[in-house]
Amino acid sequence: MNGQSIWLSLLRRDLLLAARRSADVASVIFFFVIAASLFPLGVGAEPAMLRAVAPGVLWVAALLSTMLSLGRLFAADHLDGTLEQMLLSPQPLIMTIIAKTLAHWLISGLPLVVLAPVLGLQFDLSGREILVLTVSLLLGTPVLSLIGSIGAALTLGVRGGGVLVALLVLPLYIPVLIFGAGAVTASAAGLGAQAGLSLVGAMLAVSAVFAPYAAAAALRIALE
Amino acid sequence: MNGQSIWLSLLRRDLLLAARRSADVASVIFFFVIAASLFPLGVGAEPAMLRAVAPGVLWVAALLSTMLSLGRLFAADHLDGTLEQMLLSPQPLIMTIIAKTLAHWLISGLPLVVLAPVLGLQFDLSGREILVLTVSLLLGTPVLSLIGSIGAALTLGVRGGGVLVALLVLPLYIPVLIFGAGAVTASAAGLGAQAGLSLVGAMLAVSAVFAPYAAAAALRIALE
Amino acid sequence: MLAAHDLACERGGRALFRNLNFTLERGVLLHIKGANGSGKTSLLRMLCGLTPPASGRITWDDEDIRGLRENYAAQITYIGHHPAVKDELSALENLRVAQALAGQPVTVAQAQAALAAVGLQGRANLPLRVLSQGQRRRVALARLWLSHAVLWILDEPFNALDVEAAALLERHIETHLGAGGMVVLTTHQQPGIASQRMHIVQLAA
Amino acid sequence: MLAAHDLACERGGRALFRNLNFTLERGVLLHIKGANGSGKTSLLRMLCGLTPPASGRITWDDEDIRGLRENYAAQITYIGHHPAVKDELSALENLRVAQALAGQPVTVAQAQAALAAVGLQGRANLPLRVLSQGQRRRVALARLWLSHAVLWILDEPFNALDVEAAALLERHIETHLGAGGMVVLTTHQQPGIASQRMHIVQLAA
Amino acid sequence: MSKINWFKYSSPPAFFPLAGRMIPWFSAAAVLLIAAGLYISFFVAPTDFQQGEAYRIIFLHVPAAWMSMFIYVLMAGYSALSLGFNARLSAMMASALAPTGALFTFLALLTGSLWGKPMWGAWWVWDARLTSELILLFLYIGYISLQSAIDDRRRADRTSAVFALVGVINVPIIYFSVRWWNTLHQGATISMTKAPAMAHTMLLGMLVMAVGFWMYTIAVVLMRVRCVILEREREAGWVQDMRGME
Ligand code: HEM
Ligand SMILES: Nc1ncnc2c1ncn2[C@@H]1O[C@H](COP(=O)(O)OP(=O)(O)OP(=O)(O)O)[C@@H](O)[C@H]1O
Ligand SMILES: Nc1ncnc2c1ncn2[C@@H]1O[C@H](COP(=O)(O)OP(=O)(O)OP(=O)(O)O)[C@@H](O)[C@H]1O
Ligand SMILES: [Mg+2]
Ligand SMILES: [Mg+2]
Repeated sequence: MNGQSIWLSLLRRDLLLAARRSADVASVIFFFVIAASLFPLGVGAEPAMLRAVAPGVLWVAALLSTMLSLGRLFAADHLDGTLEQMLLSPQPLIMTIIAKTLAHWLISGLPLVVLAPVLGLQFDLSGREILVLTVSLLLGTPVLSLIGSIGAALTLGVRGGGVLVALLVLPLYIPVLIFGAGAVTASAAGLGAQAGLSLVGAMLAVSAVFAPYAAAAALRIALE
Repeated sequence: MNGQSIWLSLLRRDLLLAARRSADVASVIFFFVIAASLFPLGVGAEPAMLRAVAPGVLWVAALLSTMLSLGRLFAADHLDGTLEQMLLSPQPLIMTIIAKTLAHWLISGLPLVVLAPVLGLQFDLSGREILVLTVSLLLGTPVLSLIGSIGAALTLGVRGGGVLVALLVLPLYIPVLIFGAGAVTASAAGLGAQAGLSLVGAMLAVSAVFAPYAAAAALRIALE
Repeated sequence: MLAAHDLACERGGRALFRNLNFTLERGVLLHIKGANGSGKTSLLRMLCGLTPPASGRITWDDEDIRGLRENYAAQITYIGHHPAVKDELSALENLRVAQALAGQPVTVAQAQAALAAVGLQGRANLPLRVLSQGQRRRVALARLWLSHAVLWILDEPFNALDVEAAALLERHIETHLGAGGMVVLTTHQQPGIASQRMHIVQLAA
Repeated sequence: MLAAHDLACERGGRALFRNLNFTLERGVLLHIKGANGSGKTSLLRMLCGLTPPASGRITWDDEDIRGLRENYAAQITYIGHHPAVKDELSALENLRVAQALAGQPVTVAQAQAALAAVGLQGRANLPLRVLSQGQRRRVALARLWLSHAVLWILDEPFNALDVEAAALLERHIETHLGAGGMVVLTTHQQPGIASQRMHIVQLAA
Repeated sequence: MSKINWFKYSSPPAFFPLAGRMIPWFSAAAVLLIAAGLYISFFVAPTDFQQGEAYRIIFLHVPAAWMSMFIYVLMAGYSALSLGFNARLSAMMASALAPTGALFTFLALLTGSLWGKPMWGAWWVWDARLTSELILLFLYIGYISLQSAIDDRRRADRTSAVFALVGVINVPIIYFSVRWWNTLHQGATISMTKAPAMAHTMLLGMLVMAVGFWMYTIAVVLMRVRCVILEREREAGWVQDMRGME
């Protein structure tokens, strides 16, 4: 059986698992919505201010909820020994990682992108800002998953990996946050959003090329 | 051996575990700091606006990080069978729960209270606001732990408890958030903070009395 | 004295067993036999009072254990499939914590002795994370060397133990029986216990 | 042909074994014996290529397995302490996923047949969460009824299995050996395999 | 810099004594240069017409900030070596560099915020450079705690090496942050291309301090590596022999 169909079945399996643990997946999305919606409650609801903070709030919420879901990327499979089986599967490890990262994005990144416009409306952003916001998330969330995969692999089975993942991943997330949110604020201020968006796009390209290799290396080391 | 010293040793054990999983604990605190610190980056750093959103941001951050740590309250002990041993221990279950909830607050609530002033400085709040903020958290975070214990117990072993915990717990958290953050904003606006604070205090009293019983009942059911 | 009256167990709508009756006097071991999935673990959990039986009663000295709660709990030591040990804690700490929880706190020296008894000298201070499967099991079983409980309830205690450790455990169980203790256990091996001390309950698969 | 040359294993600074040499031809079972903590599991993980040996080489048909990677992986089926099954998935799904991962996808019918072979008829569609310890183990082992791999590496496969299931597995292993397969396993019981087919490696504790 | 020697002496037994011999020299150089730097910065350099005396912090701040970044890059370099050729010594060097790097990062943050109070009227502002420097501190801490979190030496080295390599991307972010975002913080006033925009004495002071810091770093790192070597090669024959000699 050729590697490709292993790859597909792996992807399918991750999605199936997600479907079974639907509540578990929902919790990430739910967290995103909560985090975003609580702010107006805490901050007090002046439309002007809300509109000003909206992009930042939504992006931060997206970033945090992705960071939370990273635990699920490898840890569960590590505990019950499935990860060993994956290393023993006759397909290059890097393919495995790409499949799992893609699945992770489909499960915990894409939904955020889909939800963003709705939340944008809550903060009454203009149609144009909402568009930019969605695009920036569409480009940005995959980067979060890709970088996240490295962090998750590095801290696999390490005492209290949680904080370490955050420590490693965050510095790399922040530029995405700044440019992503920046793009929206810029377009709100009437400046073009292209600059920010294209930078996020560039990060996507770079991380898509390098992250899987780093993650693969980290994973091999972790399972020695 | 009398119940009380079981109670103490249980508390000591939870703290010891936390010390061993220090990074795991740190991650909650770290999350609090991150969540609070990312905002200025996303939102853009005008002092005026920051000062205005600070109380909300900090309270929401505290609320979210507590919600995250709820998973640790019973789940781990459930998986490895320790919880069964606790039900079999010759002390009333309610004592067990009080011990664990207290430990939970000491581990993931108290640190937030301690850190709040520092973060308050970052958002340059006035001394008075910082004081009110700290007090409101001091009164509020135990409520979060107490209410949380019910949610955690109810959703124990339920597939994807995560989202359920959130769903169950959140409605009860929101008032705490509103009054807690409200108190700070009020004192910032020169109005007295007493009203808000005393309301939060009342919630603390009520939940301290009733939450453990609810949690105990939930736990028995969960383990049948 | 432990007794089961017309016990029945249901799981997911299927009846695993019904009308199960037995009594267990002091000094006797009850070996619960049955194929995989016949309901042994479920039965043990009932005997601990963790799961209420679908029907029937379990009595301790003729009182329903439901009523006794903590008082009954103080009489038993249950060691299940899950060893109930924490990876982060050392063998020593795990043991002391478990005993404290059971209301029978022990000194470091006592705990050390128990660990030595199960052949973990020199491992006492390693975090459990690094111990082998059998060693983890031994840590869990070490509680039996410290327990004051009359009734031991053991779910497949011989799993993952090497021959020597298994023999050790058998000897220890016999001493417990000799001292008037009671044991309920499940295992797929043939426990090496003097047969006159051993009663058998067979669950139909 | 699998061969170990002067293998050494270290854990936490302590040497578990060194200068371990053996070769395994087709049709032979290698029974790795040793007390708890003697390094059996560690050795099996080395043979799978998961852990690099502290020193020494492992060769497959005279090539170092480090170099072979995926090609070697395609030759072996490893079933470790952890059953590598998911609680959320049904027995059937677990089996099919595992096989797909191993690069040997199977149809529903084939998977059903394998599950029936290990005595799980009628359980195939239950989520693994609700299965008993032994039944979970059987699901993991069912892979052996589907695997095309030459070399089986099994870590205490008889754990938690009832007598009947154990016998079943022994028969199946013998058929595999008969067909020119190889098996490396650890167990604390005495596997019921014709002794001329069985070589033994004893690890000093 | 005795960088070349790392390769010639890249086996611990050969390196250990060499390091021992080099330490005194670097320590001495460090003391002298830092003293000189401080002298220049506090007595020679003229008072700044707009910033007054406060600006003198720059003589600590900037070199510290430079070191914080240089050291990280160096650490990543050694990590790459240790992964590539799994050279034991490189791994040790990398782990020995981390604490010093963290120290300088902290120093840059401290001096920076001390300076910030008079200049910007705030201890801390949410400025890209400040934030990314803070993150650099996180990275150092992360690296150190990752190493201490893993018991198995080999795995600890290799894992933290990957960590360091991935994290190195933060350095350009720090450096160019001032260019990418219009920030409160100064842009680079020293650049390879255009003539330095600041007074020559200031520049001199900073450079002397920077070199002094380098000497200090090398000295401290060598000491640390010697300890690490002893601790890790406890069992090795040559260590035993050396013990014998002492
Ligand atoms: C905590 C606050 C601060 C941090 C983390 C910080 C960080 C840095 C860093 C990383 C550099 C080196 C980058 C480079 O060489 O271009 C640097 C250089 C510099 N910083 Fe800061 N800084 C802080 C506060 C300040 C303040 C308040 C001032 C003065 C208003 C200041 C003035 C400078 C100057 C003049 C340079 C030299 C730039 C160059 O020559 O390239 N910094 N700082
Ligand atoms: N929700 C459910 N639906 C269907 N069957 C269930 C459900 N929950 C449990 N079961 C069945 O109940 C039985 C559980 O029995 P138990 O775990 O006590 O077995 P056991 O005798 O301990 O087996 P083993 O020897 O493998 O440990 C299993 O056959 C399992 O399939
Ligand atoms: N970090 C460590 N420090 C000290 N000892 C360790 C460390 N990691 C592993 N060990 C030891 O290495 C051994 C692990 O061996 P392994 O798990 O292969 O045993 P095993 O032969 O499979 O035993 P079992 O029969 O119980 O499964 C154990 O003795 C364990 O104590
Ligand atoms: Mg069972
Ligand atoms: Mg083993």
